[in-house]
Amino acid sequence: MPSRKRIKEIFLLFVKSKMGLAGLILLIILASLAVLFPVVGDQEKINNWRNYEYWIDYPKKAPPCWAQRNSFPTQIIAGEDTERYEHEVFRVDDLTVHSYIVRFIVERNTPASMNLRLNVSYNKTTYVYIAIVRPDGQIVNLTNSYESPTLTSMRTVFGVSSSSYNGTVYKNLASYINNPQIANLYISPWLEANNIAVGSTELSVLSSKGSQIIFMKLTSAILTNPELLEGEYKLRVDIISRDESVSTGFVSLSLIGTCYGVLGTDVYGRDLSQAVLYGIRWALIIGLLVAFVSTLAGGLYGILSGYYGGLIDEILLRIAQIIYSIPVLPLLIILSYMLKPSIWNLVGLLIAFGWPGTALVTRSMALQLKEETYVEAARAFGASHGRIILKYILPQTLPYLFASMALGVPGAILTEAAVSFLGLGDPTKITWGRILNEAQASMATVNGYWWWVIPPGLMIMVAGTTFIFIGYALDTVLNPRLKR
Amino acid sequence: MRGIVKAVDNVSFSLEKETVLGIAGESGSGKSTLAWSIMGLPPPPGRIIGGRIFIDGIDVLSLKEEERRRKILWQKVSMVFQGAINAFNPVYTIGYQIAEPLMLHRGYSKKEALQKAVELVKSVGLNPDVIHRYPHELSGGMKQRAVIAMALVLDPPLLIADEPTTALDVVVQAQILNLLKKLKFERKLSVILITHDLSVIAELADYVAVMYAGRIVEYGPIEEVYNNPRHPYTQLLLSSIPRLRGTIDKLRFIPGEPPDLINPPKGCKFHPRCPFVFDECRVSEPDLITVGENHLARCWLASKR
Amino acid sequence: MDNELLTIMLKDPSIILGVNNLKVWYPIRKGLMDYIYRRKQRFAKAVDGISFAVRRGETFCLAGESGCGKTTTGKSLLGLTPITEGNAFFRPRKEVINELQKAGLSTINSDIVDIFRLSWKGLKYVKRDITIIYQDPYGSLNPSATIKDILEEPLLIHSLLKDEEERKEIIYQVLEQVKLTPAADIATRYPHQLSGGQRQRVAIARAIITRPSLVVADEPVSMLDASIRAEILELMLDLKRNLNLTYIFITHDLAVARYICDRIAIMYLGKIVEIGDARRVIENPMHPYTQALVAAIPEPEPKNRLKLREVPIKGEVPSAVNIPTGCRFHPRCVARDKNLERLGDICVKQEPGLTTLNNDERLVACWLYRNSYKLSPEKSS
Amino acid sequence: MAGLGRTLAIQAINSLIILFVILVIISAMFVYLNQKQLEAVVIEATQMFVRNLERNPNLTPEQKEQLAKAFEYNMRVRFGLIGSPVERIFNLMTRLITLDLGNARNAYLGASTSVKDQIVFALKNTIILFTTATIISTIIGILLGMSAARRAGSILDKAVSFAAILSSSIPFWWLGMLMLLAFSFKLGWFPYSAKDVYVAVARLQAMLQAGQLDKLTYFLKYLYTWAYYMALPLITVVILSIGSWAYVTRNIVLSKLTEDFVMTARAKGVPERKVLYGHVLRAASPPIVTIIALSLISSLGGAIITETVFGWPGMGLLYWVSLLNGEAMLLAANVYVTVLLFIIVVFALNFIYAILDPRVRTDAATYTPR
Repeated sequence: MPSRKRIKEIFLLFVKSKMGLAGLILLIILASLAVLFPVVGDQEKINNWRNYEYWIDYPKKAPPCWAQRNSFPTQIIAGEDTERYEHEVFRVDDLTVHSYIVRFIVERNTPASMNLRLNVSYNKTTYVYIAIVRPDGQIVNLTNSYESPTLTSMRTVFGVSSSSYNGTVYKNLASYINNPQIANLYISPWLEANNIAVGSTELSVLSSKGSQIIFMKLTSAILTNPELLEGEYKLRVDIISRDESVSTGFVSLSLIGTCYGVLGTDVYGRDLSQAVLYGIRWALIIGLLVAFVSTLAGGLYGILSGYYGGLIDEILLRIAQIIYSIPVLPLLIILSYMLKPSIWNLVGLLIAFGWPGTALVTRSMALQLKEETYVEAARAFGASHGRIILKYILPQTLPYLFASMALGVPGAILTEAAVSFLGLGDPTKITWGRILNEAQASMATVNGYWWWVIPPGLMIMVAGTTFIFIGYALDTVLNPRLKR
Repeated sequence: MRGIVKAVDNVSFSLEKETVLGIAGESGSGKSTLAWSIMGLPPPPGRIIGGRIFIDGIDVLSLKEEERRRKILWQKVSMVFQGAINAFNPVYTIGYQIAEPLMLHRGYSKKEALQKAVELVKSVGLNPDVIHRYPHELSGGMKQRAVIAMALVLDPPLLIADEPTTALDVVVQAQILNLLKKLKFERKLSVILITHDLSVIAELADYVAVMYAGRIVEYGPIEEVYNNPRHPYTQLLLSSIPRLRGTIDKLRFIPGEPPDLINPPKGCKFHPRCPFVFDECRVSEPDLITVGENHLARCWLASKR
Repeated sequence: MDNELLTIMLKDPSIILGVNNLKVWYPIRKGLMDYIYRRKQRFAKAVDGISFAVRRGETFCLAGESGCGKTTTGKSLLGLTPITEGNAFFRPRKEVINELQKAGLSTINSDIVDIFRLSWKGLKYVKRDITIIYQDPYGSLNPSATIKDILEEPLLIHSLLKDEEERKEIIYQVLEQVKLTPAADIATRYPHQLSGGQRQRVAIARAIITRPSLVVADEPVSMLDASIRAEILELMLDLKRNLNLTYIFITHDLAVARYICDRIAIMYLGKIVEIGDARRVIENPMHPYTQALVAAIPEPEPKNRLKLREVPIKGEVPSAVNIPTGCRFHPRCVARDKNLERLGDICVKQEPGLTTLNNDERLVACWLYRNSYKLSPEKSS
Repeated sequence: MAGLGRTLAIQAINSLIILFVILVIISAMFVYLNQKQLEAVVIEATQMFVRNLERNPNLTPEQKEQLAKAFEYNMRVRFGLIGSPVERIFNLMTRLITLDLGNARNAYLGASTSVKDQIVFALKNTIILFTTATIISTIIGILLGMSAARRAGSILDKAVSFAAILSSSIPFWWLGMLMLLAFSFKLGWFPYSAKDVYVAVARLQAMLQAGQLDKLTYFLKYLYTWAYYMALPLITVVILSIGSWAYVTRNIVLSKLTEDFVMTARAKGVPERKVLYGHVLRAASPPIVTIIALSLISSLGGAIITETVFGWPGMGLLYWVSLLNGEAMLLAANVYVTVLLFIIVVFALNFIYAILDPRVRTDAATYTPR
């Protein structure tokens, strides 16, 4: 049995090899990220991963902020930020008006989207007036203004009943503005009032980019070669009601940026960095569990088969060989398709097909070892089979088993990723394969969403390499045959 | 554990035509390294750091690698290897491997070369059909004969036989030694026979060099050395061999362990194990001293006499 | 047969081991085609019916070329290879007999056991009394254990000494017995830190640590250099004298056999062809095979180089699967060719038994000597 | 040569057993798990048929009922829903073997809706891609491995080892995505979708028929078109395969380099190049083939999925498509054919191994007592 001194010796040798040290450091990093996810990551985001509502205020398909120059950072002005908006109640004729003016700064780029949320409660006909007040003093109406013959109803903008409503209303203002009708009704009159002619081609630009044009400098080239007008903007929202007891509350205005966080977002606006980080957990769980169980099972199987030999060995060997020659991935595809897609099913299948490799090697090792003179000598001196297996065969195969355990991890991670990539993964678990599956389904490659593609794959690679490093280093340190 | 091993150190000898020189020494004495170095191919990572080798008048080490390959290797000196089991490439037929040098150095066609191989194979007492066989199909004795045939294919004047009979059974060993003896007379070969077994040397060699720790410690005509050994090492070695005939004397042996070649002892390398050691032995190493006609010994005792 | 050897043994308490008609046949794996053609199971007959007896205190030698079955015979005595047929009657030392009886295992005449009929447990007790030394000093010691661990192993297996200090003491004592000093230093080393000769001495120490009465030495010196070989042989002779050991000495080297052995059995293809006093057999071999074997051995005699060595044998050793009919040596026998008229085809047709010669104690299995048979053949030496 | 025949026979039997085991697994899974779904399909189809029958005024109700029953029975036969589970498994197995699997709901690219046609079409394209890739990566890999072994410890050697480590932990299909991002999206050198090769080739054909192209130009353009569309998937597979080829070659050649016969060859005056490529590589080739066969088993699946990314119209893309459309039969057939392809490849490699290694070819497994 290797003494404590020898274990320490092995450890020192292991750390001395560059591969071993690199592998160990990477493993420590990966493992601590996996364990400490609640600290370093955002558990709430992971919990809400499949709750698409949760992600409304996040930019969609946004690249990471470090990769985009002149990006508009997401700003969320919430009801609590009372210093960032003003609330006023006044009456105009028989109408009660709740007026909000929300201030925000636009610099470097226009917001990709603006989400407005308000609490409203009324029992009589209610209208809404929305306008943007620009730093240059220009006012861009986004609904009918007080001057126009009719006011815009709540239904038109928020899609709720105009006669009575009690609750939160929500509007994505950007998609509201990017609309031919709105462009025609409000934006183009504004431009024309400033002597900018809007023909039918310009109108089509407006109807797709109106939400950005309103943040541009008012020049004659505003439509062809727009230039950002930086400064403090104000969003004015008036709730105009026939109901005197109308009550309102400002919930939030989210000015959604053109970039997000460290790793950007996906098509639902989800924070990819969290998913990539969280993926470490599953990769480690799958990889280690599969490698550990299948190596252990395979090792025992191989040792018993090789040591006992004869007919038992013949049969066990055939079984292992057949399973070993089965191409796993195609079979996994069909099995995952038909079984309930669950990560534990997949782990089970990977183990079921993963053990024979180790078994075949340990078998031949056992076969060779039991022929070693010193093993025969132990038998000659009366050692029992159990003693020989435990004291002579097993310790000699342990180095190989450790190495093969480490080397088995990448295979499991890769296979899980492939199965998930094909969309057969566990839908409730966030794995790197699944992120890539969603990327492929959203044609990330065609659209150039590189931030969605590169990090998960890179993580697969890093995780794989970590264990291969460890495996190779273990192999060289523990296997005297390679040391030579 | 790193260091420089002087596997062969300061070895000089000459070999006349048609004679056999036996080089004897126990494991680790540098015999095999010497054999390969004579061909200019010291086993890696070893290097020849000094000395000269003349074969048939050609200064081997002064030649460029390519020249040596074309002029010396197998043409002037060929080799019968230790562990003939692995001397053949498992994926080629015996015939091809015997014939290969002919195609390479003499420009024979494959057919001609194989024909020559058949002749050779017959001359070493093998059935001609072995040329179509693969190494794994031959027994140890047959393989050893095939290796000898391969060594003779270019009719070299010098043959190095490195442990040619180790790992063979006694009967086969006797047959192979007979074959070598026959070939030596028929082909007028010069042979360097390297082995740990003094009995095998006695079967073949005219001269013998006894090596210890990378050096020749005794050299001379075989009768002289065997009947009148002058170096204590040779004396002890000869009296440690059990005999088949005559009285059964108590065997003598050399106490202690062979020297560590990374840190060899000072003075005479044999002094820590020598029963006749005295002060001088511990201080400086003796040269080879002439102790008889053609008979040299590296021992202070020899010079005293 | 069975009882004849046993009867002799019962009468003669100096016999420590009697091997009777031992056969070790290995079945050849049948291939697909063999099953299709329903071919009979074939065997490699490594040992094919040998009998011999060993006296307490002697060195009994099994000699022959590789593949003759000498090692298999040795190993079968330790239950290391499954035997096909035969008995091995062994007289263990008192304590072992006591242990066996305590464990309720039966013995013959309360001092003999048949090794081949023992249960695993019984065999384990006997293994305290029969030990083995292997040929390869590099392979026979566990490379990842220290010398102390290696020597402790038999003690632990047989739970001989409960106290670690006691075990240590005995280990040091044995190491000193095999002249490995300083023992305390050697004990902490690993095998790769020792020279070949030192390792072989460790192997010998392991073989004597349970104080056995019979040691099977399987070519213990054939991988060693000449000077070390002599040292080990001397050590073994010393130990034999001091510890009252009996050796079964397996070797291919008749010169070594002549030096160390009292009696010798020459084996060829699984059979004993000649058996007798070691010196006389080697100096005056009777069986044609023994003659060839002796003739083939080189000696450090410079005159030998001047003449070809006459080895009266032809061909190569046949495989143990295809053993020739009749006398298994006949296809290679030069003596038969010379005496073909007298012998006729008896060598091809009938296998000769071991028979005592008129003028000698030794037994030879050869038709050449059929005219000189004694009338009462087959006395197991 | 008896040895070779025997080795191959054993190998063939092994392959058949593996195929059988996989067929049993697939079929059994189908019979047990997919039954309800198929049952529902049959009932729906029968109801549809009955509704159509109702509109036919020429039939008596008895006839209608009979026809409906016959229809349902036929459907059940088609979906393998007749008989005991064992029979069903067996039926499905025979249908899988013969690829008699009816029609898929959607057509696949150039092929008809017949499952068999689709599989054959996909198989052809997969073979084109992977044969080319294997040939290229074998040659480069072996040359690289040899150079690495010759200069063990050099920068090249370390690079080969490192590349092998990296490539065994990079999914083929992910590298494919990267290639697309770099060479199609960013640089615009190559097309996104390789399946458009058929459109491009059809256009060429039309031009040829219209007399706008002479035959030679057509042929050159034809080759160019294939190369253009195949380039990215090919490069991806080659890049990730070279590493393992080179590494395996390096290790085995390195171990062979220390063997005695290499020294023999050198002593015989064989030039170093011939020693390496004639003796060492030749002797190393059987184990190289074996190890490559083993590594193929584990990597080919991932490689095939690469097709998905590039839209190369082979088996990999068919996986994606059949999973997307929920075509279980198509999926099963695809799995079966992929496995078949694997087994044939491995069998072929074993055949090559047996030819390369005289010890197998001549079978000298004789008993040698020790």
